[in-house]
Amino acid sequence: MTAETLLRVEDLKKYFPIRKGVLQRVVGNVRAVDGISFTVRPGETLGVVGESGCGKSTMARTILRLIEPTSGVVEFEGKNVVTLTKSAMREMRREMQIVFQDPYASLNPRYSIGKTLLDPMEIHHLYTPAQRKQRVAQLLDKVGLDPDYTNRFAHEFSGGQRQRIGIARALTVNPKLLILDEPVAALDVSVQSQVLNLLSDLQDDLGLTYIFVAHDLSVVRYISDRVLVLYLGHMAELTDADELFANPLHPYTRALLSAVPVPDPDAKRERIILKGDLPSPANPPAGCPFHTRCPVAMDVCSKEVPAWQEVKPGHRVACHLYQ
Amino acid sequence: GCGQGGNTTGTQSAATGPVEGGSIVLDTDSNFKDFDPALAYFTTDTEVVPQVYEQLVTYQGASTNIVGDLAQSWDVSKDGKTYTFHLRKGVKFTNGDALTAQSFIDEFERVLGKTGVNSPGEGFIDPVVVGATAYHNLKNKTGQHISGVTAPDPYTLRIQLNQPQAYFLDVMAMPFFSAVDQKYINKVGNAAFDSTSMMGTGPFMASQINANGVVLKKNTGYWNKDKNGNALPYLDQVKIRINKNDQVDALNFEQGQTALLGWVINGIPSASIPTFRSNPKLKKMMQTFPENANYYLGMNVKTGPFRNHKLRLAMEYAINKTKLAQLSAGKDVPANQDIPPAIPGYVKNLPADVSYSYNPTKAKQLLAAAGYKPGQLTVTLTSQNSGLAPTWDQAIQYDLQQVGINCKINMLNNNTFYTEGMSGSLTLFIAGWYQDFPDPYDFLMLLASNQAPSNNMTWYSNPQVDAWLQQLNTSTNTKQRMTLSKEITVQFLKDAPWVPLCFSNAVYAIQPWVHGYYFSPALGDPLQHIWIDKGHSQTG
Amino acid sequence: MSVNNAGAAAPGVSRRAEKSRLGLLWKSMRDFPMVYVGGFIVLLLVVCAVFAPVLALHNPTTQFQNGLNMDGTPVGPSKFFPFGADDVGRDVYSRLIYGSRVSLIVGVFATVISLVIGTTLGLISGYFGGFIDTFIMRVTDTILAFPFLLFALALVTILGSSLTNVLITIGILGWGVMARVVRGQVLSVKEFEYVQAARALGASTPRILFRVILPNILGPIIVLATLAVSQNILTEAGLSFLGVGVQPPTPSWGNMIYAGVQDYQFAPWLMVYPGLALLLAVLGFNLLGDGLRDILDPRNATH
Amino acid sequence: MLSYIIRRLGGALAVLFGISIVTFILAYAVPSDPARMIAGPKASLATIMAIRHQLGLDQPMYVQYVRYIWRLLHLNLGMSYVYNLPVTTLIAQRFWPTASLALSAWIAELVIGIPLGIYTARRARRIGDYIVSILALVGISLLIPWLGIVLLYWFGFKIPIFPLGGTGGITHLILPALTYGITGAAAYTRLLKSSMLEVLRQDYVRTARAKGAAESRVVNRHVIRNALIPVITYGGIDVGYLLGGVVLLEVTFNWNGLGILAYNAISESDIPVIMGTVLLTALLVVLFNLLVDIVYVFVDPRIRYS
Amino acid sequence: MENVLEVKNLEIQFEINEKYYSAVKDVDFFIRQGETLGLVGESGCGKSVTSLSIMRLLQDSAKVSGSVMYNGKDLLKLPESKMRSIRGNEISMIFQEPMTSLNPVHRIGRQIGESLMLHKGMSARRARQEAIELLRKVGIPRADEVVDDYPHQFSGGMRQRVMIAIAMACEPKLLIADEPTTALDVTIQAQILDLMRKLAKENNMAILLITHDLGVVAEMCDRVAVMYAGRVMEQGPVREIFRNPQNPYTIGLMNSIPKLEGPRTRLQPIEGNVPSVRNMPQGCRFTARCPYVMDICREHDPGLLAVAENHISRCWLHADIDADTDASKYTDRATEERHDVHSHAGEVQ
Ligand SMILES: Nc1ncnc2c1ncn2[C@@H]1O[C@H](COP(=O)(O)OP(=O)(O)OP(=O)(O)O)[C@@H](O)[C@H]1O
Ligand SMILES: Nc1ncnc2c1ncn2[C@@H]1O[C@H](COP(=O)(O)OP(=O)(O)OP(=O)(O)O)[C@@H](O)[C@H]1O
Ligand SMILES: [Mg+2]
Ligand SMILES: [Mg+2]
Repeated sequence: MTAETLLRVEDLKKYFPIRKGVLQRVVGNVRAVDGISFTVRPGETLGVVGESGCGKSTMARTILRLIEPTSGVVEFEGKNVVTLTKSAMREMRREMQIVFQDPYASLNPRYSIGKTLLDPMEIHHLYTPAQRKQRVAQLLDKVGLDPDYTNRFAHEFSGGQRQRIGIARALTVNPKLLILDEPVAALDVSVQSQVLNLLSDLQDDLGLTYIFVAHDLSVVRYISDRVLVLYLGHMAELTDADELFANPLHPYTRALLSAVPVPDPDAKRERIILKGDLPSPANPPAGCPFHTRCPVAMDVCSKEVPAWQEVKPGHRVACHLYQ
Repeated sequence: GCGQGGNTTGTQSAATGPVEGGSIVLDTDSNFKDFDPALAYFTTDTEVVPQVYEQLVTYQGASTNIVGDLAQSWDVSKDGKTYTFHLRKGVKFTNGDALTAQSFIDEFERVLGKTGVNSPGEGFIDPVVVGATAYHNLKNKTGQHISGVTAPDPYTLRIQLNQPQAYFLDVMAMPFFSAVDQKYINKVGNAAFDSTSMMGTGPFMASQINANGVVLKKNTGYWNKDKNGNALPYLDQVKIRINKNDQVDALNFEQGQTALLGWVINGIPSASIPTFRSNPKLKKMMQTFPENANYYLGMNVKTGPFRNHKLRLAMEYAINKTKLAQLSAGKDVPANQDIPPAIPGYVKNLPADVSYSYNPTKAKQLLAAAGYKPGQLTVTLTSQNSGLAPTWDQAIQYDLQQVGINCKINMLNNNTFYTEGMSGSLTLFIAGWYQDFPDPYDFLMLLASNQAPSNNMTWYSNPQVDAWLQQLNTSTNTKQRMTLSKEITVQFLKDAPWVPLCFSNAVYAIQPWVHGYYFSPALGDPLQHIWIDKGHSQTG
Repeated sequence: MSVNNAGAAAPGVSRRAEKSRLGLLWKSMRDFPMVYVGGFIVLLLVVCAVFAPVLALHNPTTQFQNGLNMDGTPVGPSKFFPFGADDVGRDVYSRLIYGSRVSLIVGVFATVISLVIGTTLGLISGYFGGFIDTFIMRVTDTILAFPFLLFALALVTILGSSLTNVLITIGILGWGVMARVVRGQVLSVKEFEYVQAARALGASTPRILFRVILPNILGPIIVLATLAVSQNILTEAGLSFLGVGVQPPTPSWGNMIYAGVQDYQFAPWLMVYPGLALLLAVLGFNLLGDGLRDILDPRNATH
Repeated sequence: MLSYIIRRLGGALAVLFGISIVTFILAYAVPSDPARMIAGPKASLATIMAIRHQLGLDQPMYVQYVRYIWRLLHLNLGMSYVYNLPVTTLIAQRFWPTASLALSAWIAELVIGIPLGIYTARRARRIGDYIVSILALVGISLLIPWLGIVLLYWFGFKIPIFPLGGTGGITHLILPALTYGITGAAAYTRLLKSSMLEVLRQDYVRTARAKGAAESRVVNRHVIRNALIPVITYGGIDVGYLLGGVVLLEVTFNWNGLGILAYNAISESDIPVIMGTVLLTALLVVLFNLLVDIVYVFVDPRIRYS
Repeated sequence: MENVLEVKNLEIQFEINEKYYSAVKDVDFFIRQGETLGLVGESGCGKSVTSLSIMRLLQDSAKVSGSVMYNGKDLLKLPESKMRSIRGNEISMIFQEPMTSLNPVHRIGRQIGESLMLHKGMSARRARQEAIELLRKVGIPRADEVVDDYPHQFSGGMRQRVMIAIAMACEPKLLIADEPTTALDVTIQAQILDLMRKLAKENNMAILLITHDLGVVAEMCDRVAVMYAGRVMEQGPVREIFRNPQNPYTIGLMNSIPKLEGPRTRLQPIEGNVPSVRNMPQGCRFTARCPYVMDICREHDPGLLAVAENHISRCWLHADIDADTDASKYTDRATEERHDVHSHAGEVQ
């Protein structure tokens, strides 16, 4: 483990059991996350993209052990998070924080903003009460909210403001790693750009490391250093952001890129429209998980799982086209 | 009027003779439990059982005079220890079996536990009847007999007693000692006979028994005739409905749906009495019968504060009995002793020192004399949680508070009350006693030491009284017995283990078209003499 | 209708930020007038209970000779007995005033007991799920399937009858429904991301249960609790009726009503006045509960 | 689904077992002797002891319990101490009257409570809502014995449209059902109102309106069914209350049913009857709640048990 | 070509604490037959309430004034029963949330068939047949089987297609689509938009497409109306608006879009927030966030001004005025001009 690595995820799997019968026997699994490995360096932003339901949130939550992983290793600063005791885990949570997708659901409607921000510091016994108050004001300022708002409740804020509160809450405990689970998916463009700017400012100021989950590639492009593309719980592609957008290899990545509507009425791009819906992770197709929708599927795709290969330096992909 | 004495007759029609036919409906507010005569000891049951079963002797009309029933006549030996009953011939059970002396012997054996029946009647013949104790104690009773109960011939029944007993015939009038058909019982089985398949020689037979009530049908082969020679009973059918809400029962009566109100429900419900009184039409239908029952406030003389005689005397003066009587909607009358006025042995003129009256000042003095400062003593008054008790409890509580005694109230259900009472653990309680038969002994025996703590829940014990009671039990001399009654009464009032509270009365309402009803002194009111005007037949 | 508050916090309105929560509550009260009515009624009852000695005309336990007619029936309303006399000659009005004490205590405290038990078990059951959930729910089923009467009679017979024991009995028997409802609510609330957020922040389980989830399910709990208050007042009445309620001669509306049911035909005041008092309490608590629920529901706070 | 039902029945067995133990303990904890009840108020101690022995009451409690359960496994509920009849017979005699009484009382609650709930939801925060809601609360505040007597007095006695109490058919059922309905409807009204208000703000209600459906159709087809879940849940719980409280109806309206049987058994320490009726009630409540869970599936297709 | 819908002077007020606040005011736009009009703007600017007011689906707490002319009838003045026969029949609507806009307890087929039964008097069986047909049309495989499924058995994309099927059932003249793809991910969004385009062409149907995604607008729309804080800020052909935005708000909106191509420069959001309904500024509603703000902006609302053919914008910048002139005059002028623009716009094509 080099000092260059803050987080190392190896062969992470999360299967949700499907139970049936009198005895509640497990008859199958929803393979939400099925063997994901990557590393994150301090100070970098790893973007994670993929269709809805492909396991992004599950991956994020499993890394934080909000859901217990089925198997795999999550190493944070050299410590395996998966095997920590409950109290050690609570301690560890200070280091790794999460910002949720839904700005409406992730704030407790009964808490004032002040309480929302004070709570984590109380939990971890950080600072004196006076310092905490001060810090709340600082943090609100930092995320661009008027410190006067401390006595207000979540429902009094707009989506963008709520998302900022969510970010401020994650920052209260001075984490090193921030996992952002689709933090802008619910926001409109103008607010979205406010939040994205805020995030990169914070990264510059505080030296944070981000894992940025999204399904919108244009958003990911703005914030990420490297991008991981997931499909049906599997890794499809992982490379530098610029490389990915300039030179997408995986057919799925290409489809994804082409599907993003371009705000230019004259842009006539060829759109790859995928057939059908995402297959169910409870019953994933044999072979390459993408072959059922893949426009360039070959015979081998339905039989063999493509290997995870480094096709170019720093550009990995799982696709038979490149085997 | 089970277990309730009385001598007032019901309405009689002078103009026309009794009309035959028709049927009536009656309401009762409690469930029937058991119609086995050996077991029936519960008010509702003992009202029904005598309509179907008959005994050797019974009371004449509404009087306390014993007359023959299934026994046409009887002889008593000089020493008063042997009774020979000559049975009526040709009497048949409703299934056609003939009545013989064996029908009674079978029942005696049943009462003494022959078929596993645990009869409450057992105590009335054991140990009085010769051989009863021995028979009762036998493990295996098959082929065994009670030596004192024999049948020299099929129509003669001889009963021998260990000692004379003045009220033995009263005992024989109790439904426990009815004639039963053992063959029939064996056929239907003991359990079924107990509860659903009664069968006797009486004026009625059961045509339907279920959770909603009982339908009694005329026994067309009934032996008895009225004084004009007409066949009894007059009615074709009596339907008895179990209706728990006595207020609704009252409304049913007002609507003319039932013939009597009060039968088996202890009179018109007190909540309805004011309504009846204020309605002239209904008021005319009301009749009051003394119930031959007392209520008393018992004090535990063995443990607790009431060991103190002065305190007990204070209690005698502290209670405002007039108010208690008033609270019963005026049904009851204040009591000054154990025996109700209609029972022989009632003491008309009590000596002044034991005729206690409400006198709070005196009570306070006595309380001080007993060594208690006002407010220093706290007692717990236990009562059952039914009927008037909650009201009386509070009236008594208030009276005691007025003289400086704090009182807590503890209301228990009937069974818990008696379980606790009979273990002798109650300090102060309201209890009552309904007569079994119109004899002073039935009331005074409550004071015997050997009854403590089960019937004598105060643990009262006075050797002198015990001796007198023994004499009262065995003496056959009426005059001597009356003297003994008085002596016991006076002594007991002096010792003051009780505060006699009230004697109770039953207030009934009878439809004007119902005739021939009377309130029986000790048994269920016989329905066989009732007849109704034409056009009033009820089917419910 | 979801209210979009995108612009709610524009700088122009920040002066409202200083307003205290109490102020907000007060403001909400203006939007929910029924809560006023409810609150006023409850306050009135509390005043009755506290100032009973001042408000009553007579000692509530004095049995007046002139309270009963010759035939033993109670006398009706008059100057001396504004609401008539009861079956042993006490002043119904004064008893009514004093009765508010027991009724309020039973209504409120028994509810609190079942609230505490039911809420705790419901929270635990809903949050942890699995075996714990199954177990607690089976116990709840047992409580719910158990005939109340038997339980109450037995319990009070064993414990003896006193106000405390009545409280305990009613409280212990009342938690089943609470647990069920709370569990159902927890099941839906625990899926919200703010619960996960609290976990991600390292909050301990009790903290999540009582400080995160609980405040968010208060609405239905409050409504249930206020309904329970009135039900418990009635239950106390039922127990009094069976002789296992509060000690006589202490008045409670319950025992007054039940005593009056019997005599309703000739002394309607015995039951009508305490019945009205009860109705008032039921209305008061329920209106207050409904109002509080509405106020606490963030969706209703349109500012 | 079937396996779910089987599992739930397993749970029901556990519940019944628990209830049987608690009931047994409680029945014994009450200081009241069944033998005394049987022997009558004037029996001698010896007789009482004999009875105790005969009934096995002199055995330690756990022995009695085990015996009871053993007999229960053979579907033998024992003999009533008081009535000398098999408990099964006593229950069988009273089951249908009580079942029909309870069922009609329950239906009355629904028939009164649900329309009022719909009404108050549609008129929320308007005068009609306030009036009906307050009336419903007035209903809660009325006592069954009192309301029962009043109804009997007016509609059975003064204006004799209905029979003056007693077991019987439809006409006998109307007044008791009405009594229970009036006193119990408020819970349904309130519950339905709040859940309907919740549903009314759902997007799919707007969708229905956007299709051009009339308001009544929107409410009847799209709102009520969705709002019914909490009402059904309460309905299940309410059956428990109802079976526990049916004694009041029975006493008031002169129905000699299971409620009275159970109530008397308690005061008479008739343990086999107590056990029998409590277990039967519990079984019914558990079954009803199971039924409720099954009904969910039909009301809301999202709910699936496996 | 004819105007299917003409909205004039639309004002929507909400009652909050017994006071009325205008959430939407002076909104004018029109849609021609077969045309797609995009209605864009930030979250909370009044897009949804505008569309709902056209359908008359707003709650009682809202007061709507102005006129909504549809085929010569003012929908706002129509009796409810007439309005019902238009809803779902001639004008249909697709809502923002596919997950919650379907009734969870009714079968898909029933929900699609409902409007057919309501408006076309079809029997339940015919309606079901028709529903299967519609499901096929919106590209759902195994339509004859899934017609009896419940919404929860469908994925988000499928549900949104069902919503479209419901809206298309009676072959409406006008489809109002309120953010039909916001909740979906891009690949599904692409499918849905494709489908809508196809169906509109087939039926010569006009679409009012509400969204805040300018990418979607660029792909789908013929013309665009940009809303801000309850007002239309700019309106014109889609190419005009994208190539040559005139209103400072539109410009800001365009700038804040993250792009898929080109250098990754810092985004340029519009600072600040939309004012709340209760605190609308007196003059131009964009003043607080406008980089070009002038004094007059704070005092008076500019009104819509023509900036090019078919292209109008609400901004004082277009009004060549001195700050010291009498503002009311200009307001009048602005109003006149607006009417000009309108009639002018009506003549084109
Ligand atoms: N608790 C759970 N039990 C069973 N299956 C689950 C559970 N949580 C998630 N899943 C399944 O796992 C898969 C991945 O879900 P996840 O929420 O991680 O997707 P996602 O990529 O975050 O999607 P979105 O973009 O919609 O947020 C989905 O098919 C989902 O249905
Ligand atoms: N019932 C209501 N009562 C009060 N204000 C309301 C109501 N409905 C909407 N509003 C207000 O009207 C304004 C416009 O809301 P609307 O829902 O039309 O926005 P939108 O443009 O559709 O936003 P989004 O993109 O988030 O859907 C908002 O400020 C909102 O707060
Ligand atoms: Mg997700
Ligand atoms: Mg909207």
